[in-house]
Amino acid sequence: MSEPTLLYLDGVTVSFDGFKALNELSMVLEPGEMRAVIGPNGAGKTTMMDVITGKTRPDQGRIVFGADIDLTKLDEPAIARLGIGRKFQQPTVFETLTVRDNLLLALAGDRSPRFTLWARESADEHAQLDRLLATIRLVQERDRRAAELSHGQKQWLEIGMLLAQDPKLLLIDEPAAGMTDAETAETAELLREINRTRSVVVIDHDMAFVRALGVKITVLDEGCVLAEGSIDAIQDNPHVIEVYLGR
Amino acid sequence: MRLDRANIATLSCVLGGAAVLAAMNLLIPAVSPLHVPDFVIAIAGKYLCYAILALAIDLVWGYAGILTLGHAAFFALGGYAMGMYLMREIGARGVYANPTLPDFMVFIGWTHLPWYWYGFSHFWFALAMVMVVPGTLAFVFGWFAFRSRVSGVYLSIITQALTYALMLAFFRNDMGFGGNNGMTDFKDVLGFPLNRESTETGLMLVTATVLSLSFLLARAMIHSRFGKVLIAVRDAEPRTRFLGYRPESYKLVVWTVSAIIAAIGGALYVPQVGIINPSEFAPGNSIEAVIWVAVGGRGTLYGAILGAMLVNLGKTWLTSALPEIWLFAIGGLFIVVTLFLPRGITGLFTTRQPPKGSKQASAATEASMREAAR
Amino acid sequence: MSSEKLIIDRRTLGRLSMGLAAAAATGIDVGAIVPPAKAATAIAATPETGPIKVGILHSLSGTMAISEVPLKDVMLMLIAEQNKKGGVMGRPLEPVVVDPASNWPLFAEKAKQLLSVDKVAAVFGCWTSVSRKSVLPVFEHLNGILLYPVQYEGQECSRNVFYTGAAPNQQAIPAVDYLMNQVGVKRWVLEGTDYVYPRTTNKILEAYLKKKGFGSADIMINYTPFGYSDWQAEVAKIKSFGSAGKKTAVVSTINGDANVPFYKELGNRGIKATDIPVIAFSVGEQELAGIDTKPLVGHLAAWNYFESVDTPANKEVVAAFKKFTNNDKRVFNDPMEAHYIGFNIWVKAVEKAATTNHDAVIDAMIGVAHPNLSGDYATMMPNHHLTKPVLIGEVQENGQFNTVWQTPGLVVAQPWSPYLPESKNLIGDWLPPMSCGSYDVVAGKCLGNHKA
Amino acid sequence: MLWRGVCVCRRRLWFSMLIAALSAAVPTAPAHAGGDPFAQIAATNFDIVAQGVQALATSGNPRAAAVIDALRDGKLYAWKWPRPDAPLYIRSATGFVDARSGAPVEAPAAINLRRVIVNDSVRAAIATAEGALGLFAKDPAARRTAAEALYQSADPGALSLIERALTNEKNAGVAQVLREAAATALLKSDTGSGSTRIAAVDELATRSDLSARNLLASLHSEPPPVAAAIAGAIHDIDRRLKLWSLVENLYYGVSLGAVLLLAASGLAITFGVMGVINMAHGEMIMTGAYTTFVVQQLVAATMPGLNEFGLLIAVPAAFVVAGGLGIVIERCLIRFLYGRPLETLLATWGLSLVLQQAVRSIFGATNQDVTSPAWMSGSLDVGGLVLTVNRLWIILFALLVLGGLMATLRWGGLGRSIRAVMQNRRMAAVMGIRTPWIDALTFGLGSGIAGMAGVALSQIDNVSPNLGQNYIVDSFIVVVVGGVGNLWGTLFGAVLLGIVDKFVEPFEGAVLAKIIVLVFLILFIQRRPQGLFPLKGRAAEA
Repeated sequence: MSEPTLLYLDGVTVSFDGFKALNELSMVLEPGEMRAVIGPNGAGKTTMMDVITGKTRPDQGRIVFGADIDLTKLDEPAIARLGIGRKFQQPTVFETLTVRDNLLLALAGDRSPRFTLWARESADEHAQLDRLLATIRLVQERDRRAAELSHGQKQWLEIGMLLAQDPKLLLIDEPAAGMTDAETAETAELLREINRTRSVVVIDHDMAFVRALGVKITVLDEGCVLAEGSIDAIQDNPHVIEVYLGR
Repeated sequence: MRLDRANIATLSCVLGGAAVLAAMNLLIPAVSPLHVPDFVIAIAGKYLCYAILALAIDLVWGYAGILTLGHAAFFALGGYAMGMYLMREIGARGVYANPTLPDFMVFIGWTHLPWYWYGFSHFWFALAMVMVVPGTLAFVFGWFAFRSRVSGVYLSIITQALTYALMLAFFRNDMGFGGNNGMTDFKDVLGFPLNRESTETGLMLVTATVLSLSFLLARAMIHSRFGKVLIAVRDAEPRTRFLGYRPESYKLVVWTVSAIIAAIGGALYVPQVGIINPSEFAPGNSIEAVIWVAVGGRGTLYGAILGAMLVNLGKTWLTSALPEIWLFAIGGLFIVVTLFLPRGITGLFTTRQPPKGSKQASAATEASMREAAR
Repeated sequence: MSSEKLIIDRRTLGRLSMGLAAAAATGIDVGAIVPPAKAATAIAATPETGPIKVGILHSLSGTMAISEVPLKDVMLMLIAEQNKKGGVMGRPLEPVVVDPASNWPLFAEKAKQLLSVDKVAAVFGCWTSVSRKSVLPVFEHLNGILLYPVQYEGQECSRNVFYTGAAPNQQAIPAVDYLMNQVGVKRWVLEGTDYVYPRTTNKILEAYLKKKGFGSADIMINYTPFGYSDWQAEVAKIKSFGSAGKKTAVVSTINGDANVPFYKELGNRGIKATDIPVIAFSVGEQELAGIDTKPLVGHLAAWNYFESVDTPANKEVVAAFKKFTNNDKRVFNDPMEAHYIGFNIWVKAVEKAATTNHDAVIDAMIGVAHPNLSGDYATMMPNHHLTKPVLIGEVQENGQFNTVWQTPGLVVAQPWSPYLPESKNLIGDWLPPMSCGSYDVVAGKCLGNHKA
Repeated sequence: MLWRGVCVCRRRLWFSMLIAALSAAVPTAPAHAGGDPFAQIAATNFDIVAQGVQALATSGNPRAAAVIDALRDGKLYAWKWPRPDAPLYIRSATGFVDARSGAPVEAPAAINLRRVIVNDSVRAAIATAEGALGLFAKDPAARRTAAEALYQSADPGALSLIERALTNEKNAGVAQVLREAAATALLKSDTGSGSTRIAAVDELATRSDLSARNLLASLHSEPPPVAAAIAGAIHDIDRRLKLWSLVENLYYGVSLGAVLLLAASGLAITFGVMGVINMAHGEMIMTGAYTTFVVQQLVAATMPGLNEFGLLIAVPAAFVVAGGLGIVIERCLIRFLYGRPLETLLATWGLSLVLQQAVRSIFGATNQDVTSPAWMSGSLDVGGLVLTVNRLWIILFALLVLGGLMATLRWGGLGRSIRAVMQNRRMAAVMGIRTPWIDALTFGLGSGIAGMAGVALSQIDNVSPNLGQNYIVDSFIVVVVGGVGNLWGTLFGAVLLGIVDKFVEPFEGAVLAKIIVLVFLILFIQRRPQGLFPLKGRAAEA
């Protein structure tokens, strides 16, 4: 292919006590692409996230990021510093820190204790923070503790933190989970906005949401790719209907 | 480092209180009812040392979520380093009048000083060792532990094992640290006779100052961006990893700093109580110190100081007032505090959120425990 | 955040100042009237009128409570009885009990409190060497009086301490003599807990045995940790050492807690006293009370007193103690007798000095005598140790000892062992002109430790 | 040590026979104090007293039995100051009788009397005599023990007696022991030709235990051939003993492991399964030990017949008491602290202080005397291996407890609910399980197990308020090494630590051994943060 793929999973296998969570999973993600990954519970969606972000080491297989970086050799912080951001299913933010501090810690920059011990907030950082707060619609809440935010607001804060990291690739796990329809729509909008500048992988159950995204879909089942294609192609795919939509 | 009100308040209490006690001891004639006897000065100094230990523990437990059950080990190591200096300072005034060998070495029939005692005749060297030895131990221990992501109860247990092992080691007479009897019968420090009232008062004031400085240092750390990351680690360690931070290195820094603070506390403790021996390593001591912090209020540095003061005050009073049953009282206190004052005494008066860290971390451990039940 | 911090802090300020105020407050109310700090020796001056306070400094909790609680009880009894007799010099005695909780720095703190706050006339206390070492500087600085009732390793002789327990030559040496001459032991196991008392005692014994012509091959020295409970391997080692065809004995300086498992292991391995006798220096009626003694019958202990000694005085005191604690199971042991003697000698000294002033009493103590419960007289010698008979007892099924041998006369204590090179020239004598705790008779000068 | 008991009851009956037997057997002891055995017994030197005992026994004097009984029971009194006629009195219930005549005398002044004291050598002399008489008992076991006693005492004097016993001994086992006894007696005497002595040496070589080695090693100044035989025999014995010592270390390790396992298995439930950092666990063990003490007292007081089995009764009792206490604790304390394990640690630490002090206030600070029943005392000799019976029982008991625990968790109805609750609290609740009640029961179960451990530990350790403190650290270490929440792990962890400890000990000494074990633990956890048997899967990584 002409331009290099952004992410390339090559025959990745992960097993827990004999149970194969991922089974020879292979997948290609182009730069700038947004991809929705769906599949029944235990299909290996979250495990896939784990292996990409270095939380879980695959038993076999390679995960190539960009031209030639093998992610399976790196640990989470290293991978994160390469520009891969991850959002958890349950919004995980730093509850006792203020919204602003949450974003501050996420801002790209030196992560070493040596730096942070003496770090002062630069004007540039200040500007970035204001921009982010605006993007995720939390300007009012800037000095409240994250713990006091609503569920949806936490989701956005976490997304905001991802943006602050300025990653090349975002992995987002069930962003619409537990959101009102309005929030869901807004979130889809937000994601498309993000996708203009970055590649995104979204995991979700909610077909309405996935449809709203209107992007290429990968269906996982029992740890490997069952089908891939547009939403309509998927919905007509007999296997998919059988294992997933059928239920 | 800006001097916000928390600092001013705490500092004025510690330093002011100490100064007042000192003045009431030295300036007011003994006949006056306002006179503070030396006994009170001595125990005040002792409590201030405990407060330093508590502060060190709160730094790692309150802000990095590391529950250490072995911090007394660093305290005791600092104490031993100071004790070695004080032993050498005795010189030929020991009962055997041996110019170089401390009494206990003559006593177990050693003929010359072991190499690791060299240099301790110099105060500056001893002072350096007070920080270097525990610091190094903490660094090495922490480097292994945090890098391999030992956390939660596992970490607590191995810190306990660490101090327990050190206790057994120091009990051995062959170690050359006085075995079970440890070191005692010190004469003077930097030429000041230890049993002179002015020296006792001086040491108490020095301790108060050191406590204040450590407090400022700790505040500075947790108010820097470093401190924010630390709290982030406490609240949601995996998240910090996915943000590109290495929690292990953050924990390692704060752990080592905390160990050194504790060690300095121990070094000040020894000349004031006049003895250092292996029972200072006993796991029970570390747990008790953690409880001071819990009583005072975890995650607020002044709470640790307050807790250490009050619990020990209570202990001193109870062991004389109700010698037969004081354990009921002190044990009951620990239960009551953890049950009804989860945020300690200071928690009663602050409007702050409780440190969520404990909840989440523990929720995680619990989850894994639950899973473990399979 | 700052706005809310402001609230916290003003309040916290309150809390903290309260805490320290409390500290100051106790300071004030315990402060009472203290003479100016300058007059160092006067600090502990005890009032000449009103009740005479007597400090009792024994651990009531923690690991040492097992041994020390009975000593507290016996002191309370002695004081109560003395008060029945009208106290001392017509002044009632008032016990001041504190709990140093088996925590050595706390011992020092409590000693300070007893002397400088409660102004006690004398302190009866301590068991372990380390607790004594911890309070020693306090007593010397505040010029108090400590009566220390437990057999110990010697190598110490303070002006402010009266050692009513045995020095090594009042326990260990005669015990070894007995085994050597009466039992004909040819091979020795010196088994001890790894701390100073066993270490020193064993060094003294080793030197003594070598002097008596035993080779190193016939002496095995071994140490175990405190509270050691798994004796399988150690006992096996002793058994095989004992199978070299020469009569073998174990000289045990094992510390309290570890003894029960040790004897249980011996019993279960069928090592009977007739095979390898064990002679213990720290096992008394108190320890035996915690064991099933059947397997131990015939094993030995060396003390200066046994509850079983057949004298009217003893029967009386033991009975009184059981009555006082209204518990027939309670036993009486050597350190308790030491307190009994020490207390009576102190009372006599106070009456002799006609004051409770420490200096006067310290001088008056020397030369005072009181009958031992095991017969004969205990006299306080100028080296602040007592003259004692040494008894060797065999364990009986009822947990008592049967005296099988006794030194013909009284033994005078040698706090500085003549068998150790570093102390062979030292003696202690607190009578003028010497007035020195460690006097080098060869160099003819006083090393360090002399009258303040 | 059983045989001591046996003899106590037989003494009186058989004493007359003893005299008959011995008079033929033992050459009269060297005369002393005019050959008057009474005077010898009145002497102050134990060796002379011992001779006196023997002489008296062999003198055929009708008073011998009474006098020797009195001596043994400490009823025999002599004149305090030397007197030519060396009078001896026996204190009877009513007063004093003259030892020689048995005629009552008016009580002499107590000041002039001293009790004649028995020491080991005198006791040995009596033992020999008793051994001799046991040889003619009906019961082979008694004859065997008697023969053993003679073998141990190795008294040349008894030789001819043993030979007579051998001639009419039918029981092969007893005969073997008698031959060995004869061999020792022969070797100790200076009679017997070289060949017979060599035969005796070989006899002992076949026995090949420490006592045999002991005796052979004690023989000096033998003719060269005999000396050579002895050297060879000793060498053989030593080689066998070395071989055994390895096995022995293994056994020590295992039995230490069993103790650790017992101490830890209760914690494996409260800490391992429930995640409660229970610092009062040690006090649960202590509770069990004290329950044992109380039960034994009660049994002794109410039904002395069952004394031997008081311990068995104590096992369920301890389980109930400690378990009940555990349930109370869970209801009143722990349940408010779920999800805050670190706070739990602090509260339970406070609790442990309270419990210790409570016991101290109730029972006193001193140790309590928990007796070991006969069936748990003594030791078995398996080849060169000495297995102490109580350790064997403890190993067995530990395995039973663990087995029972696993069975309960796997198959029991309670176990099923426990696993359900621990794996998915909400779901379990939906399924109608009363989760709070299950929590209480689980904690109770763990505490009860700790209580049973206390019963076993009371057999090898002090029953004191500090009992628990000595085990708490080790218990946590075992559970953690094994892998939290995994009972097999607990088993392996315990045995592993036990064996490591016991194999290091001979080289490094007990203290260093413990330190090394702890250092090993610290490194181990860093290599395997999840313990020996880590739990894989998402859960473990959460």
